[in-house]
Amino acid sequence: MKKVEIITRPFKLDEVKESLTKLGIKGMTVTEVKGFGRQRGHKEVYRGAEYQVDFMPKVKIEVVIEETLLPEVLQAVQEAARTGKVGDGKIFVFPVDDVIRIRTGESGREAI
Amino acid sequence: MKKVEIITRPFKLDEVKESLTKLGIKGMTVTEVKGFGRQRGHKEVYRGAEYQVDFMPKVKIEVVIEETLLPEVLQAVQEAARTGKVGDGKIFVFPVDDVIRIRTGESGREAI
Amino acid sequence: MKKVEIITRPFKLDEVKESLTKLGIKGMTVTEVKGFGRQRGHKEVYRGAEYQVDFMPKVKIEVVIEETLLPEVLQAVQEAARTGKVGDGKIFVFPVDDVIRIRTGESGREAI
Amino acid sequence: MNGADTVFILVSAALVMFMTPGLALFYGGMTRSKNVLGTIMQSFICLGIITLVWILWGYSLSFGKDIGGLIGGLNFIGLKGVGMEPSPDYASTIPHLAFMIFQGMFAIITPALITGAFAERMKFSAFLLFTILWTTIVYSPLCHWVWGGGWMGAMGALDFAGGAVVHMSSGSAALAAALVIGPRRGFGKRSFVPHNLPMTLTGAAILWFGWFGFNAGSALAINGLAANAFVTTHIAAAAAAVSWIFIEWMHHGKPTTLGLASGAVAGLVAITPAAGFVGPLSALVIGFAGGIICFYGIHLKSKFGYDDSLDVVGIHGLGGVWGALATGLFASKMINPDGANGLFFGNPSQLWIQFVSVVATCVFSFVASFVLLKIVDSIIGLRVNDEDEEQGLDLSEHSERAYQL
Amino acid sequence: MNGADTVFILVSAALVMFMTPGLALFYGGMTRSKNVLGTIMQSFICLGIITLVWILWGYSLSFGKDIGGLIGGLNFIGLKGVGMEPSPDYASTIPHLAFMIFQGMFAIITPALITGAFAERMKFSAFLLFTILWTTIVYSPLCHWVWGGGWMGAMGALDFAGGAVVHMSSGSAALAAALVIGPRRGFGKRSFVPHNLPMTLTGAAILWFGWFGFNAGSALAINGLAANAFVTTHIAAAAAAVSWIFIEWMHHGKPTTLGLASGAVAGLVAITPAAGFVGPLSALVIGFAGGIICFYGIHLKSKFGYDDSLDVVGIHGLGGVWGALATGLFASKMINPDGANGLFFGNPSQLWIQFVSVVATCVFSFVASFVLLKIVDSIIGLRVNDEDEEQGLDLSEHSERAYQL
Amino acid sequence: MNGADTVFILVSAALVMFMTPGLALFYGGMTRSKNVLGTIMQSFICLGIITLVWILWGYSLSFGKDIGGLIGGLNFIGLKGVGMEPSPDYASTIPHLAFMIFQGMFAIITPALITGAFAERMKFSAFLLFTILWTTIVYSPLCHWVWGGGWMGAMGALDFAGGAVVHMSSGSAALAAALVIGPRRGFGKRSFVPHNLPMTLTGAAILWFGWFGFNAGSALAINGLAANAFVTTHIAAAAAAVSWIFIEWMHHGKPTTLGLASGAVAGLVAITPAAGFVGPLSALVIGFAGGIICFYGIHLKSKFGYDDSLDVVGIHGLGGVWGALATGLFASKMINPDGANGLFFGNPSQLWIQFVSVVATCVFSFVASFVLLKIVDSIIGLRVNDEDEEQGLDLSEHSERAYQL
Ligand SMILES: Nc1ncnc2c1ncn2[C@@H]1O[C@H](COP(=O)(O)OP(=O)(O)O)[C@@H](O)[C@H]1O
Ligand SMILES: Nc1ncnc2c1ncn2[C@@H]1O[C@H](COP(=O)(O)OP(=O)(O)O)[C@@H](O)[C@H]1O
Ligand SMILES: Nc1ncnc2c1ncn2[C@@H]1O[C@H](COP(=O)(O)OP(=O)(O)O)[C@@H](O)[C@H]1O
Repeated sequence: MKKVEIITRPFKLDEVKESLTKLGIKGMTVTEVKGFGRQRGHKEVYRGAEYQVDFMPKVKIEVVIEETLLPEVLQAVQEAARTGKVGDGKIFVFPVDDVIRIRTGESGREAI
Repeated sequence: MKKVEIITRPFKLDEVKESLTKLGIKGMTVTEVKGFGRQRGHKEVYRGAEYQVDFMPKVKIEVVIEETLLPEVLQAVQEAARTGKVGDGKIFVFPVDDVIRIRTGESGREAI
Repeated sequence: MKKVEIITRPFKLDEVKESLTKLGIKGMTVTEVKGFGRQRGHKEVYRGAEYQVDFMPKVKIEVVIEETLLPEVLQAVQEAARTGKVGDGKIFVFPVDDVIRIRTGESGREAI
Repeated sequence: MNGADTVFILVSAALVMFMTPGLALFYGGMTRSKNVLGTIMQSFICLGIITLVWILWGYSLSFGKDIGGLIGGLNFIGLKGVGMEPSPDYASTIPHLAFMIFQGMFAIITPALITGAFAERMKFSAFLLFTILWTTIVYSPLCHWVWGGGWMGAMGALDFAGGAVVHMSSGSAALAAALVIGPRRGFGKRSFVPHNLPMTLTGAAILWFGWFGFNAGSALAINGLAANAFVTTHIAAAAAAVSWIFIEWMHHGKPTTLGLASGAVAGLVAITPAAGFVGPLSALVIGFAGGIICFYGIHLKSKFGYDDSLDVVGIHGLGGVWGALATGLFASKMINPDGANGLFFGNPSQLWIQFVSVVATCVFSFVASFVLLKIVDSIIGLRVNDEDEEQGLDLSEHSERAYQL
Repeated sequence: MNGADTVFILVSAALVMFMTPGLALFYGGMTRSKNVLGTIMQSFICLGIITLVWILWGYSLSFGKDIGGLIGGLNFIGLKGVGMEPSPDYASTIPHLAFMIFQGMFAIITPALITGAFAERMKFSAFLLFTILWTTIVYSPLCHWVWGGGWMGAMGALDFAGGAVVHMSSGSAALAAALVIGPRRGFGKRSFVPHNLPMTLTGAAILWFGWFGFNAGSALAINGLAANAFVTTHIAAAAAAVSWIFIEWMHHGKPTTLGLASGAVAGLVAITPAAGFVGPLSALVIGFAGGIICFYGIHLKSKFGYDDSLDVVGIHGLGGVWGALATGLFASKMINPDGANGLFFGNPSQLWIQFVSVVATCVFSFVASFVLLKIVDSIIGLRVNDEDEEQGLDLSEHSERAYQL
Repeated sequence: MNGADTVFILVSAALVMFMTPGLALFYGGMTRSKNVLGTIMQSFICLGIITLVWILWGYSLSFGKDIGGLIGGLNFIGLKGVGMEPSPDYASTIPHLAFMIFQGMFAIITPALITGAFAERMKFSAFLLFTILWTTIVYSPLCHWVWGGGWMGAMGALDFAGGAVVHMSSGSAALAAALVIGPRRGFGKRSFVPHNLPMTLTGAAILWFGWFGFNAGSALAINGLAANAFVTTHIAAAAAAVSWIFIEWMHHGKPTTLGLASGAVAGLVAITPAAGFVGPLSALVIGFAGGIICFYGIHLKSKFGYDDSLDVVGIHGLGGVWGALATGLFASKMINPDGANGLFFGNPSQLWIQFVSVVATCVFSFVASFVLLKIVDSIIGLRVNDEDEEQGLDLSEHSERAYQL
């Protein structure tokens, strides 16, 4: 099992979710995060004081999947999230040791 | 060392925290997240426009522990978080390479 | 590749960011979290009812790096984030299987 | 018709109107964020539904031709005969319509006050039904007793701006409601902390501002008495705000902003029946004591175990009782020759009269509210189900979320 | 000069002034959080820029010496001759300055109302230019036609407090704006949900509160008529709030707080032209129907596919039309001898007059606004670019973020 | 006693009362979210504590029998002799109590204005002590000098509604406070950005609304002058809001909503001393210049390195100075025969008088405040410790959190 962590633009959330759902993925977890990267930030001005803000609002989508699904998922997410402009974000893949569904106590694949 | 990541209902946070504390765990980190899963979401209506919202508020509790504690932790968390209804959430277990306590510079087990 | 996850005091965010930037790191992702640890919390009082709050506001900084950079990063982050008082936080290191840059589709090292 | 009096009452009516959304914010800020809209709704809808009740039958039951000192007749039903000319019976220098709408604003805010007791768990439909019934069966008679020519006014009970009619009545109903509906899920176990204190403070500010219309406007004409009521209102609010935060400073080590707001409201409640009968220094004492009494008053709920979520009993109930009795202590004919002297001005019998009015008001409102709630419960059920309560009223009762920041 | 009348108008002017920031909150709460400041800005700046337009030339164009029933002359330019003495022509019991500023508050809020139609996408610079032009070329003439001695008033059209001048004019301009500027990115695909409903409800409360000044103040003197207008205003708001939530309860299974607020505003709009011509029970009907009409009105945009973001057409446009026609139905000389009887009081011709005024107002405002928008678009462009829209107006147009909680 | 005058002053007093919570929101929105309650508290508690100070001794020191032109006597202590009858000396057409409470609202808001200078770091206890002392030792004498029969009024200095008494005094005290208490931790290094601009804008709206009571009410009777003051107030606010955003548009590329709000307040400050002495077009100039002067004024702090957190010096200090001098330029007996002509109306000596009043006020308030702050510092310490400052005043001083969304 793998955890795929997608960091991308907030307004792409729905499209990424759709594309994952189409692959039969039934669960994911989303966090609002702030990203620092190549994408330049913006200026803010308050009473004449200028502030450069480097952090951009991003969403992090975490989804744990069976390893076999990985290529498809990576493919689908990239298609859904890509705009081609700087700031599209990253996909990270992490190893997972185990998964448990709290409700039933199932673990491993069945729990995903 | 392992990282246990618990995604569950917000109002279960205190109980999970208690159950972990009882096992002697001294630290954890909590994030508010939105979860998409088998649990159905809800409808919202604004000026006659209906929106289906699939994301449910959840908390993510991250706790890094020694591997030996793992079975107990999994057991305790399930007991604390389970309601038996869809939406109870998941427990993910991840491998951890290293831990450092910033204050002291200790690393590995002692740093947990 | 490794993921370094730094949990520390919110007002240290800028310093940690600077120290990472100095090492040539071009991206990171930040989440506001609540931490439970050795650091004691605070009391809140509402209409005579006292509540003990154990969770402290923290930030989580996630940064995926090449393994070779690891020692430097750990060093730099500790220097930037340390105050020496309880509550400075932790650094966790996790294995990473893969990284993809959504914009270009690059993967592995080049994608970081 | 007197122009200045009419401006005064219309502006006062507008101010009192503004108090109801002020209350919505005051209460809304104290709930958890999943219930803020449900809570605001319960106050705000009173501006809608009670307005209709009031013009259709409530005003008539309150101020119609007296029937046995108990209730008004149906002669003003649908505002029949309530026009631009002054009424001969009430506020004879302003259009009857102005008097009617000023009184209507009181009828609106009173049931809204009760909502604090059952916040975060009551069905909206049950709330609506209860509120309509309550205004008809509890508020209108009480209002008639005191201001409409009924027995309580005839007995000589002093209630300048609604200590009995508004505050004791809602406080007693709140107690009944807290008992009948039962505590919130997790009461005593989980923590219920205010989700937005700046909202609560904004609400308190609007209440304070509007209360000038409430109390000074109750002079029903612009004159020295109105100025006096304005001043006593302000002083009592100030004194209670100060006494509340000092006493909590003593008890908990810190003064709080919620304490400040709560104290101010407690002082405003306490001075309400007295505002036009007592002088500024008496107001200082009434307010100061009001803050302390209500501070301890809100702890009753933990003693007795009922869940009066936003402390309506402790603040409006106890504050109202204290105000009514204080009027019996501090009232002075030097301030208001049409009033009476209180105990401290040589007339102990006034205190007794006030005491009778307190008991009558509280018992009547408590019992009637209790019965009404039981009836509504048996018809449509008072309470949302557990899952809906957990999810919060905003989503479960109104399909909305308050914030999407 | 009459003191009571003057207090009344100054206080009313203050109340109407307060409505514009109230509107800013009402609208601001409904946008997404990245556009709240931009939205508030567009209302709030009208207090700045339109005040200047008004005193420099707007007041003169509206109330200066009549030129052919179409526009006022330049005799009051820069407030020349507008002083502390009453004007012989308007509101002869109060200082001319008081009349001027009361009217100015109407001129301020009217273009602010339009902003709801193009919320979340219009350039601030283009907005400023459009608003200055609009006040000069649409508002001032219209105001003159109705209240400044122009043809519409002369024809006998009844508009007590601005059904045509304020609501139909802004509603029609809103439709033009929605069409010219086009829908927001993602309209019909992404969800646009209000980011802060307590803010919207606070705004609605301030609007309701301020509307007492708007409508009752339009009596321009304190008298029975003012009291009547006060009462009808309150009743219509209440009735529409109730009818809106009941109808949405039927359609969507739940009553909403946004529905409550929307209904209240719809009722206030509907009663505006009628407030001083109809009695309380007529107001009840006007308000009740107003809530229902506007509820369905806001669905037009999904039918016709224009993006009137915050429903200015549905609420101010349709509500204004209904109010104007309703005045032709329910007006009664028993309420206002200087007015006229409507259809239901035996005078069908009044309905025709009202109908003519509706058509004239809507066509004039729509066409003129359309042309002005096209002109402004060709000069500086109406719309921010895609990236700025995605980022939100707060950052892209004002370099600010609303919340850093 | 005149009814219309009395309504006017009571309503104005209510409006001025509402300004203090308005200020709390205006300031509160500009702080970081961990300090919003502490900031609101410091304004709001003035409604409590200064009310008590005012009725117990402040009013007497301000308006009691004159002692050498410097201070009022103790004859009104505890409001002795302040009753429902008009005072022969002040505002002789309204109840003395009404005059007293109207003035009291000014005494309340003035120390609240100062709190912007030391926001986010002052101990609540020290603040309380300082504020009580300041009202007694700075405000009351100053108020006496100008309005209570003291030397400044006798000299002929014009201050219609408190340019010296309220704004210069608080602005100078703010400078003293910023210097004595020192900058916030991280000043100049970390970014201090407003946590809730809609809150700040709401506060600004309430301030603007309330300022009508502040300035027009200062006519102390309802008449042409009150209407004039109302109008000049509105115009100056509008002009300054516009000039501020245009100048920042020039400098920073964008107009901001915080600029709009700041400009409006700057204009209101600038017109305060002049409102009843100048005409509408002069108000336009005063406001317009006021916006520009204060825009540059707030940059002084970065030049000189003091941390006047919310720009009290830049806005109230400088704005007040400009307003006082502008009164010496634009005052005209054609507007107010009881006033004087300014330089532009042929009387250069008035400008000199105004200049003297500016210097006297600023020096007195600065020096006295400085000394008081040093005394308070030595008794209980002005500042919270570093850890508490880092944690925020809400938790460390009040055991509360503002938001739990
Ligand atoms: N090394 C990294 N570790 C963690 N997060 C990263 C890293 N690099 C980029 N990110 C995240 O990805 C987001 C997008 O990266 P950015 O460099 O701006 O654009 P792009 O992905 O198109 O190259 C960043 O805002 C940040 O949240
Ligand atoms: N594959 C997954 N990856 C990441 N998070 C998941 C995954 N499946 C479920 N979750 C998280 O767990 C929560 C609960 O899952 P759900 O399917 O609704 O109920 P249950 O866990 O009872 O089967 C979801 O809201 C989501 O946050
Ligand atoms: N075992 C753990 N797992 C996850 N997070 C932890 C763990 N221990 C500590 N933390 C995080 O680190 C923060 C600081 O820890 P704490 O014990 O308070 O101080 P210190 O790191 O100085 O010993 C906590 O608030 C928590 O967020």
